[in-house]
Order: sequence, then C-alpha cells, then structure tokens
Amino acid sequence: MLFNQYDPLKKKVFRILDAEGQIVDKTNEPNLPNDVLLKMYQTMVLGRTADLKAVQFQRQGRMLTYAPNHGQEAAQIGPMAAITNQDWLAISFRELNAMLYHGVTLEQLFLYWYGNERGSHYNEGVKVLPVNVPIGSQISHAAGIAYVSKIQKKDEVVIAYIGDGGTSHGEFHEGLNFGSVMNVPMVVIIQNNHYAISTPRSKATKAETLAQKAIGYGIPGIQVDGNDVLAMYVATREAVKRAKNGEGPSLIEAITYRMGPHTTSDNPKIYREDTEVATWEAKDPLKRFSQYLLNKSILTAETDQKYHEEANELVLSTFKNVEASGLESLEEIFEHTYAQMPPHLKEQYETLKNVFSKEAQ
Amino acid sequence: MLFNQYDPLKKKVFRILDAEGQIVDKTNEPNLPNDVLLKMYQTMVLGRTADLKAVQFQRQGRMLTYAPNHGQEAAQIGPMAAITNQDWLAISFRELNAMLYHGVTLEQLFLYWYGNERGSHYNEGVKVLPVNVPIGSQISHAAGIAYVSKIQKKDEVVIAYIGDGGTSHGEFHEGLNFGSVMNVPMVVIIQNNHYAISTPRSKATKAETLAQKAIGYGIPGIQVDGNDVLAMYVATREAVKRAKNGEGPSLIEAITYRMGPHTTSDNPKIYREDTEVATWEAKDPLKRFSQYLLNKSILTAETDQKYHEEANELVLSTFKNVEASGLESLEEIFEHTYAQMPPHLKEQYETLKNVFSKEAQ
Amino acid sequence: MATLNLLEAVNKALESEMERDEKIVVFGEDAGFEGGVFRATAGLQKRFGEARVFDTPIAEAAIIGSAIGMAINGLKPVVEIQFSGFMFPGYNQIVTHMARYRNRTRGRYTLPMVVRMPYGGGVKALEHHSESLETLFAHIPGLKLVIPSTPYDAMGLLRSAMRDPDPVIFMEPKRIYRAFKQEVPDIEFSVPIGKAKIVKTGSDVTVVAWGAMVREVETAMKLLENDAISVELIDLRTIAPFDRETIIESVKKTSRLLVVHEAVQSFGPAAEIITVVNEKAFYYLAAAPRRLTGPDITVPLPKGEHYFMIEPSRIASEIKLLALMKA
Amino acid sequence: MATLNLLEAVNKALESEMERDEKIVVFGEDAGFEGGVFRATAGLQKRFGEARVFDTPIAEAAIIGSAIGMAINGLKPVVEIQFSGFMFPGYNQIVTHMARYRNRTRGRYTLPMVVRMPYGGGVKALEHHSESLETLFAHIPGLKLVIPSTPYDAMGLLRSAMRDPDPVIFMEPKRIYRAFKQEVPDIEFSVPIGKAKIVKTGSDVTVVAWGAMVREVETAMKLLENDAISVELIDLRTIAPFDRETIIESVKKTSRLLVVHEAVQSFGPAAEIITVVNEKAFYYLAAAPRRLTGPDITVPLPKGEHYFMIEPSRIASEIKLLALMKA
Ligand SMILES: Cc1ncc(C[n+]2csc(CCOP(=O)(O)OP(=O)(O)O)c2C)c(N)n1
Ligand SMILES: Cc1ncc(C[n+]2csc(CCOP(=O)(O)OP(=O)(O)O)c2C)c(N)n1
Ligand SMILES: [Mg+2]
Ligand SMILES: [Mg+2]
Repeated sequence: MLFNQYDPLKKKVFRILDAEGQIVDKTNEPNLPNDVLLKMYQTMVLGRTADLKAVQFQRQGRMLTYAPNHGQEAAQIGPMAAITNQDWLAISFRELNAMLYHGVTLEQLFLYWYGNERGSHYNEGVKVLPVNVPIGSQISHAAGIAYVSKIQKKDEVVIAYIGDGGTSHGEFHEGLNFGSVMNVPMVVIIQNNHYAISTPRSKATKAETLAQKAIGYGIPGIQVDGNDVLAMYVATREAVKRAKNGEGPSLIEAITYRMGPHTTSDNPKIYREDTEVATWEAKDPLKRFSQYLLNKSILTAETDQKYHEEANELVLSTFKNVEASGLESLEEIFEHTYAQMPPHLKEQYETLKNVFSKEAQ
Repeated sequence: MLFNQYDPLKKKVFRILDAEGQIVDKTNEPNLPNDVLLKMYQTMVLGRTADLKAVQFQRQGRMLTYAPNHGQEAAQIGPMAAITNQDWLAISFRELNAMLYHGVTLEQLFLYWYGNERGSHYNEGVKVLPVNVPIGSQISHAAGIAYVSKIQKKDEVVIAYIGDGGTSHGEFHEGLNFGSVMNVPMVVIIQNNHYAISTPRSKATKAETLAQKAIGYGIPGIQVDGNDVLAMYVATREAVKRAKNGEGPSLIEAITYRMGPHTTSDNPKIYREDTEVATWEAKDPLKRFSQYLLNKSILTAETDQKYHEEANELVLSTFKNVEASGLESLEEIFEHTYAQMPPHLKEQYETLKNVFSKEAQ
Repeated sequence: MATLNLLEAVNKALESEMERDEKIVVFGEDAGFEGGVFRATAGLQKRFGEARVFDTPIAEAAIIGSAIGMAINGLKPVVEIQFSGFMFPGYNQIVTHMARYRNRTRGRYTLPMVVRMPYGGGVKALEHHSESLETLFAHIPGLKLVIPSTPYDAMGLLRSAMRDPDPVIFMEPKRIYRAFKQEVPDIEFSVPIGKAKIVKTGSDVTVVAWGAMVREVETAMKLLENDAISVELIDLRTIAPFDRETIIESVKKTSRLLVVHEAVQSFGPAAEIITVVNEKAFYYLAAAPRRLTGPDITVPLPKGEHYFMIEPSRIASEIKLLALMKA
Repeated sequence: MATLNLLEAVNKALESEMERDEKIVVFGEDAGFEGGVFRATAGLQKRFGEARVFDTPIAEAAIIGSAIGMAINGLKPVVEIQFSGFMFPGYNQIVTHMARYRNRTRGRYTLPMVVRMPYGGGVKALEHHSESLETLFAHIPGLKLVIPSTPYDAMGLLRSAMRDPDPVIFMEPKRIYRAFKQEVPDIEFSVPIGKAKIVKTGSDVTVVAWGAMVREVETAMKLLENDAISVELIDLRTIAPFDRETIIESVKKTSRLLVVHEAVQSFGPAAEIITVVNEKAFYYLAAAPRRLTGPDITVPLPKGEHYFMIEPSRIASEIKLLALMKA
C-alpha cells in the first residue's frame, strides 16, 4: 500500500525522518531492534570513514581511481537492513556501504579499488555481485538470479542498484522489463544522486521522476528520500515483501546527492556550484540518523565516538594490509580466463614467465 | 488535448469509426478533402492487393521471404495522410502501405522483397528510410533526423514505426528517451498487432498498455484503434502539431492485428486460434473505411471496383518488371561498400570478375 | 541408431541433456511455445515445462544478461539467439560479462552456459540473416567457439558445450540444418571441444574448414578425383581455442595450406590460422598459405548472394593452384 | 606553429574543422558542458553553442544511432564514446547500420561521420578502460579505422576523417594523450587516410606498429643502437583498409617482419598483416613473421597490468631474434 500512497505521478516523496532527524511520519516509523539500528549506523560510519580515507589515499598516490559514496550511505544501508544473507545484491559501482553491510569485507573492497581482482573474490556465502562497470548491464543479471529464486522457490530476493544516469541505458530497460515479464523477486533501486559524471539528472530523461519509469513496466515505483535511512528501509521492506509474495519487481528512486567527485579523476567544480553542495550538506544522512538515535537514546555520544575511532583504526590497518599485498602474480592473471588454460594460452604464459623471471634476476 | 483525454492509464482507446464504419466520435471526425480521403483509400486498396499478391508470388517461388501487412493498413495510411513530403518516415519492416503513401514506388518495394538492394534506393526527395531489420534500432535514427529538423528550424517531423514486440528492446528505450530529452519533432507509432512472431503481446511487457511507456519518457502517449484510419489520422495530426510546436515527441499505440503470418516462413496456426483471427476479420480496416466513404457518397461502388482492378493490374505489371530485372551485377554488390573501392577490395572484385566471367563463357 | 539431420541432432542433444541435468534451462525469442523459428527447440517446452523452456521479450542483452544471472545462481542456461546477425545487442553482455566473470571474480563466479545461434549464408535470406561472425567471438579471451558440420558432431559437440565449465558460443550452419541426414548413436556420446577432426587424410595439400564449408570442400575433392592431388581435410570444429597441433602436424606433412571460410576475409579467422602456421611450421611450407573466403562486403541480398558464396569449383581451383606451386 | 600534445591536437582539429564546416556537430557523454572526461572537446560548446556541442544520456546505441540519423539529414556528426570499452552497447548500430547504410541503399544515403574513442592500456585504470579493439572494427566491411600516434597525425588524420565520405572510427591512444608535445603547423593540413608512414627506413627488419606502440618501438630501436640492426619502422596509421603496399615493399626489402600491437593476440590485427605478407611477399621472407602482442586475457587491473603491457626491451629482443634468423 505504501506504493499506492506514493504513486510517483503524484510527486510525493516518502520520508520518515526530516533533515534534523525528527520523525515526520510516525505511522511508518519501523520498529527495528536497537542492535540492528546500531549496526546500520555503525556501518554507515565505517562506510563514510572508509570513503573519505580512500579519497585521501588516492590523493597521496597510494590508491587508484576511486568512486566516492559520501552522502549516499542511507540509500544503501536502509535497503540492506531490509534483507537477509539469503538475499542477493547486484551493485553498480558506487555501493561500498551496501557491500559492507551485506558481507563484503573492507579489505576486499580496498583491494579492488587498489587494482587487484582478488578484491572481487568475496567469501563463500556472501551473495554479492562484483563491481559492474558497464552501466545498466547488472539489471538483467539480477533478473536472471531472481528467476532462479522463483522457479526453485528459494527464499531469496535480489536487490539491484543503478544510478540516475543509468536509467537512460537500454540495458536498464531490457533488464527491468525482463524481470517484470518473468515476475521475479527483484527490487531495483535507483540512486538518484543528481549527476552522471558532469551530466545533470535533467539531461538523463524528460520524465519528472525516475520512479515513474516503473509504469512502463507495469510495476510499482516510488520516490523516497534517499538520505533518510528509515524511509529507505521501509520502502525496501515493502518491495521485498511484494517480491517474496510473488508480486514481482518494484522500482525505488532514492533521492540523494553525491557529495564528492564522480571519481577521484573528476573535478565537480567544473559543473556544479558550491552552494548546491552546501544545501545537501545540510541533509547529511549520517547526522540525521545519529540525531534520531541520540534522541531515542539508542546511541550515546561515547558510542558514536567509539564507532568513529574504531572505523578509523580499521580503515588504516586494513589499508596497510592491502598496500602490503603488492603486485599480483603472473599466474593469477592467466589462470582464470578458462577453467583450464588452453595450450595457446599456456604457451603465452610460459613465454611471459620467462621474460619476467629473467627480469627479476 | 486529445492526448490528455486519452491518458493511457485510464485505458480509453481513441476511435472515430466503429467496425461498421459508423461515426462514434463526431467531434473528432476530421474534415479532410474528398481527394485526400480517396487517395488514402486507394492506397489502402493498392497496399492490400500488393500484399496478398506478394504472398502468392512467394508461394509460387517467385518472391523471397515477405512480411505481410494485411490488417494493418489503417495504422499506416492514417498517419501518412497527416504529414507532407517535407516529413520523414523511419519504418521498421512491415510498413508497405505507409511507404507507398509516402512516395516509395511499388516497383522499389517489390524489388526489395525480391532480394535486390536497389529496391532501397528510393527516389530523390522521398524521405523514407529503408527497411530496418534490427528491431528497435530505427528509433534513434528518427531522433537524429528530427534533431537536425529542430536545430535547423526545418519544417519537418519524423514518424517512426515499431512493433509491439520491439518495445521491449533497449534500442526503443534509448531512442525514445534521446528524442524526448532533446525535445525533437518525432512521433513514434507502435503497431501493436498482438504478436512478435509467435510471441503474444502479453509476453512483451507486463505494462497493461504500450502507450503508457510514454510516461517513462515524460511524453504523451495514447491508445488508438489502429484499424480506424480516421482515428489514426487525427491522433497523428495532433502529435505532429505538438512536434512542430516544439513540444517534443509523442507515442501512439495503434491497436491492430496481423491477419497473415509473421513472414512467409511462418506458420501462425502453431500459436494462435482461427477464432481469434476471425474476430479481427470483422474489424477489417478497409471494409470499415470503404463503408464510411460509401455512406458519405465520397466513394461509389464503381470507383471502388476500379481501384481494385487498377491495383491488380499495377501489381501484376510491376512484378513482371521486377522479375525481368533478374540478378544483380557483381559491380553493384561491391561498389557501395565505400565511396571509393579500396585496393584490397578492388583486388577481390577483380578476382571474382574473373571467376564469373569464366563461368559465363 | 537414429537418422537425423543437423537440426534434429541439436534438438535431440538439448532434449537428452535436459533430461539428464535439470539445471539446464532453454530460452530465447520464440524458443518456447513454438520451439524456435527453425524448430531447434521444438517439443522441449511441452516436455520440460514453461519454467525450463520459455519465450522471452525481444531483448538480446537481457537474454544473455539474465542467463548470466541464472548461471550465477546455479543453473546452466542454453539460450538461443534467433540469427547470429541479431547477437549484436547482446554482444555487450557477451564480451564485458560472459567472457570475463570467471576472471573478474578470480573464480568466485563461473558461467557454465551456452549461446546457440544459426549463422551463415546461402539460404536466400533478408539482410542480417546471413553473416558469419566467428572472429567477433574468437578474438575475445574467455570465450569458446564451437561449430559443427554434421548431425553427429552437432549432437556430440553441443553435449560437450552444455557440460563445459566455461561459456560456449555454439554457431549452427543453418544452410545445412536440413541438408542431409546421418546415423547418430542412441547411446550417450560426446565430441570433445578443442579437437579438430581429420575428415580425410592426404599428403599434398591441407585444407582447413568448418561448418557448411566442410561439405563444399568435400564436393571440391570429388571434382578433383582425377587430378591425383591428395588432400587432407581438417574440420576445425572448435574455432576458439582451436586445435593447433592437428593443423601444424598436417602442414608439416603436406607443406601446403588452404583455409576456407564464409566469413569476410580481412581480419577474419583464416588469418589467425595462417599466422599460427607461420609461427609453428614456417620452414615446412612449400608455398604461401592461401585463404578462400567471403569478400569484404556485406552479404548481398539473394539476387546478388551467389557472388558471395564459395562454390566447390573455386575451392578445387585453389587446391590445384596450391598443389602446382614449387616445393 | 603551435606546440601541442595529442589531446590538444584532437581538440584543435575539432575546433578548426567546426569553424570551417558548420555541418559538424559534436556530442557524447559529458562531451558538451565539461568538454569530455579527458577534455578532448573542451571549449567547443562555449564556442559553437549547445546545438552543435552537447551532452547526451548514457546510451551508446542512441549516440551512434542518432548520429546516423543526423548524417542522413545532412549533418556530419563527430561523436565521442567515453572509453572504447563502452562502445559495445553501440556496436549494433555501428555494424548493422553505420557500416552498411551506403550499401544497403545503393548509395542513396551515405554516412559521413566519425566515432572517436580513447583506447588502450597502461594508464592504471579500472576494468573496461584499457582494451584495444581494433579487430572488432577492422573486420567489418564498410568501416574505416584510423589511429594516430603523434599530435601531428592526430590533427591531420582527424581532419581527414571529418572530410571522409564514409564513416570512420577514430581510436585515440589515451596513454599518450599527454605524453609528449610536438610542433603542429597553424596552417590547415591533413594526413591522408589509408597511407602508412615510414617513420624510419631500414634494411634488416620491418616493424609495423600504430598508436602508443610506435613510441615503444622507437624506444626499443634506441636500445638496439649498438646492435647494427637496421630497422624499418612503419606506423600503420590506418588499420582498415590498411596500406598493404608500403608494408609489402618494406618486407620485400628487409625479408623480416615484426608486428607489434597491444590488442590481444588470437584473431587479432597482426594476423591479418602477416597473412597479407604471406600472400604478397612470401618468397621474399627470410624468416617466419613474428608478432608481439597482448596475451589472450582480459587486460588486468593495475596490480597485474605490467605483465600485459609490451615493454621496449621485449620489442628489442624480438627484433634481435628476427635479425638473427637464417636468410
Ligand atoms: C555503458 C557505459 N557507458 C559509459 C560509462 C562511463 N561512465 C561511468 S560512470 C558514468 C556515469 C554514471 O552515472 P549514474 O548512473 O548517475 O551513476 P553515478 O556515477 O552517479 O553513481 C559513466 C557515463 C560506463 N561505465 N558504461
Ligand atoms: C534485434 C533483433 N532481434 C531479433 C530479430 C528477429 N525478428 C524479426 S521480426 C521479430 C518480431 C517483431 O515483432 P514486433 O516488433 O511485434 O513486429 P511485427 O513483426 O509484429 O510487425 C523478430 C524477433 C530482429 N529482426 N532484430
Ligand atoms: Mg548519478
Ligand atoms: Mg507485433
């Protein structure tokens, strides 16, 4: 019913917390256990810390390109709190927080952005797909995974992420349409952070909301305040319920903002005003959630401080390990092209082994 | 305003003539000159005749694969009557009637289906794109053409056709979204003939109407009785007006039916019931329009008969010419790959010239 | 023993393997209810149900992409692309994901899946219904490309493809779908991926071909019966990664090589085969290796297509020419 | 004379040609307002307005497809694909339309347009940001493929591409976008498509390269200065259709050929060049032609990328090896 109330053509945005962390929609306030609320908050703190540090490391020349998440934590943590380990996560590439919450380790995340494929070998049982660079192409993967959940009657839902810019892509259309025709348990979350690199949301589509794209697929869509972790949680919970009831996919547009650059190679000063950034600073998802938790005495200032300190330490020590991991081996880059190296590849491998072992001498 | 009245979410279908050719929507009945109405009808007769004959020729082994239009004449002629020679037509592949009306000759059409590329070399001034086999890919061509019309302030609109099945394709999404973001003068007409080869419309998308896909692009959409040539004319005229006013693209879903097989290689008995076909036989667009014209004394039985006879003669004599055209020359198949044949291609050409001139001896 | 044409062999391979392995699902445009425009999947939906055999929207990217998702979640999808000329919208998924997922995740996720597609000319078809696109798959690391030339091989190779741990592109020469029948054992057999077949041993000229071209070479060999040229015909069967050893051994023996393919010439498959022979058997070559291929043009519509197709007489001339060349 | 790097040369070529020909429009993802992620189109929107220089949605098929429409309606679009690894979603438009429209309509509609894209590795980038996809364009009839290796050539070749009556794929070696500067004349000049450049004449070994590899070969040649090997270096510049004559003449002189490219090896561009040399100059060859290329794997992420890249020392070794081979 939430989806009916928030028909995107009516242009209402679903919100539970206001920018000061006050409840504005009491009826929809979720009744989450304190430990879950704290895990959500703690992961957001870790995500934020890791993110800011990653940018720093990059500036110091210790990390490669990195795609910052700063400002988008709530749009990722809310949904993750609404699913379990049984469920799948198909990310785009700007979902560090979601990945952390759903079981990818910080070390793996850093290793990936450090430039090592081993960072995408997640642990057994962690149902997360690797960073998906070709925009939009992850949606049909999610639909396919969810198809299996459906026909094998597994208790699974798939959450797929995409950006505002990504909704213009043909792959978004095909994937979502496929999932909806097949009526699979899938939730697609658009992180509308207002930009696709330098290109503003207004140039991605003429549709007034991205949520209304759902109508073209005959599925429900909703606009949610993406900086409100509780609203994101509740909207996703509803969508997950629909999915698990066999009612098919839903589309959630999370209205949020990318506080940092697109990636560390990008200079947002070229295309947006500081004043715009400042208005979003005031809507910071972490501050908002911590205020809510403090108000409810679920969080104390000390615990908050502790979370920040622990996050800081974890980030520094993890990155130290990652830096110590050094280069990959020649074998690693060859051995996973096929299950078994075919003869011609083996020959190329041997040739290079020769070259690099000579050099090493 | 027509588009507002017929909001696709309200599931109203725009119709002016009923199945007996009686006016059901007097206010919207267009005030077209008799000669235009007759030209429309005459072209429909020619299209129907050419179509049925083409299938016959194919059965006799004289024509290659052919994609029948039977039943979809109104969805093509109505829109064409709403544009002028200034305007462009970007077809899919099942638009013989539209092409005839917009200036492609019957000889060219037959030549193409006879298996000769020369059939796609339309006359100077005829603004029609060739048959577009890769589903959906013509929409962005239309958007690009219309972009030029817009920035050069040319008095042009582009009409693009696509099938119901084609709306599932990523290229449909990208092309329509592109046109809508760029706000170009373009009208996209979906011929919803209920099938994509053997696959019913219901498996193309879960959306209840195809017209509602417009909402995802922030443009108007409308469902029209595609077997009602007047409704198709009026809806297109409205969309063209919007386009030429700088209001951007519109989407028209023409509800129609493919009376014949998908192509001459297809056997529709496998996947649909004769009873279904019969219900559509009763809605035949030609009968309906001729009844309307007879009722209004614009058409007489004699003229009708004359149209049929002339069409028959034209089709027979044209096809005779086409058959006489025989094979292509080796030069023809080589000379249009580039503006100038590069050396390696020239060499390949000379080699084959040798082979085939030897054979000829 | 059953006597089957190539199309029926494909159908039977799918059926028997679906019977054996319930992880296999089959889908594509019109591949479900009506069993495909060529009927390669006919009867499967009836037998295995709509969950395992179904029609899809016209969306090649989503067909390949959803198959990738299914493989990640434990199935073995065998998808049909209606004609190879329509694989392009799905090529992004093939190259950027299907070929790379194993490597990207360092073996965490693997994609045992098959993409079937009819290919090739000579059937008097519309545009985009006649191309031979081997190179576009063979050049991509992580893909395997298999092409049968007989009903027996179609069954045996498709079975191997469905059991392969890696994604396999399976191109079917539609021109010979129904061209001839062959006895195919009822018992379960397979033909290994990566092994070429010496169709006929010979000592003067090595001819490498695959798909519909194998038969054309065989016809050419009949034309040459009175010429006292001993031809060794190799049916490559797996185009990537191909069986270098068999080719190299053959060329070491014959000293002469002809590669025949329907794909356009420039940057085409013959170039790779010739180059490998250069690298591995250059000093055995008595004459410059030759290739007989489609010209570098779009396959013409039917009224010009005959110029494009490779006739046995031309193959025979090429073989003669090679045989004549100085040792 | 202006002293420009390759990126600036691209920018200036676009600017000067847009000045001259108002039919030219430039667009792509982020190519308008900010002037592209590499800034290749910087300043153009300001100068020529939003109608002629603009940002697009993320939709490669629509970028190429709408450019086709614009060309049909009289413009000359010059579009940017952000990285060549993202051309795949637009590849359907490139192959099934851009390459074929002239032929399909027997010359009724032609598509003078350019698709620019940065390509190649060695810049420590994310996945899909490092590939070299020459083959996927060179194998398609109807396309031209041009790759500059210097600022001068970038300007001259891009200008020719914009004046060409056929669609041109223009791949820019991003690794050397800013690597070095060169004097480029202020006056209007162009470098013809289809002509290779002999960078240095020599008599012992012919080396064919293009893009970023040309410089690597030059460095290798420096390493060889004391070896008394006379290398003839050919910068191919146009990969398709390529300048066979220059290569063949060179090999007839040197009898030895090395092709160097970053693209993966199997079914890659070197194979075609070597095969053409087989066809045209086989009996001049003193040794088996060699190729030094990327291995048949996905370009690794930065911590493994060095294994993939072709170092000058390896090029030098290959040249030495060839030079030593028996005549
Ligand atoms: C198919 C494809 N085209 C282009 C790119 C280059 N690219 C990387 S991120 C990006 C912008 C994405 O914008 P959006 O979807 O809004 O996600 P955000 O970056 O804002 O999270 C682009 C164009 C790509 N990765 N894939
Ligand atoms: C990209 C692509 N995929 C597949 C095909 C094969 N194909 C030709 S027509 C057709 C069905 C089209 O259905 P629809 O869009 O409803 O048009 P209709 O045939 O009903 O006019 C298909 C799948 C194609 N031409 N292009
Ligand atoms: Mg964004
Ligand atoms: Mg249809």
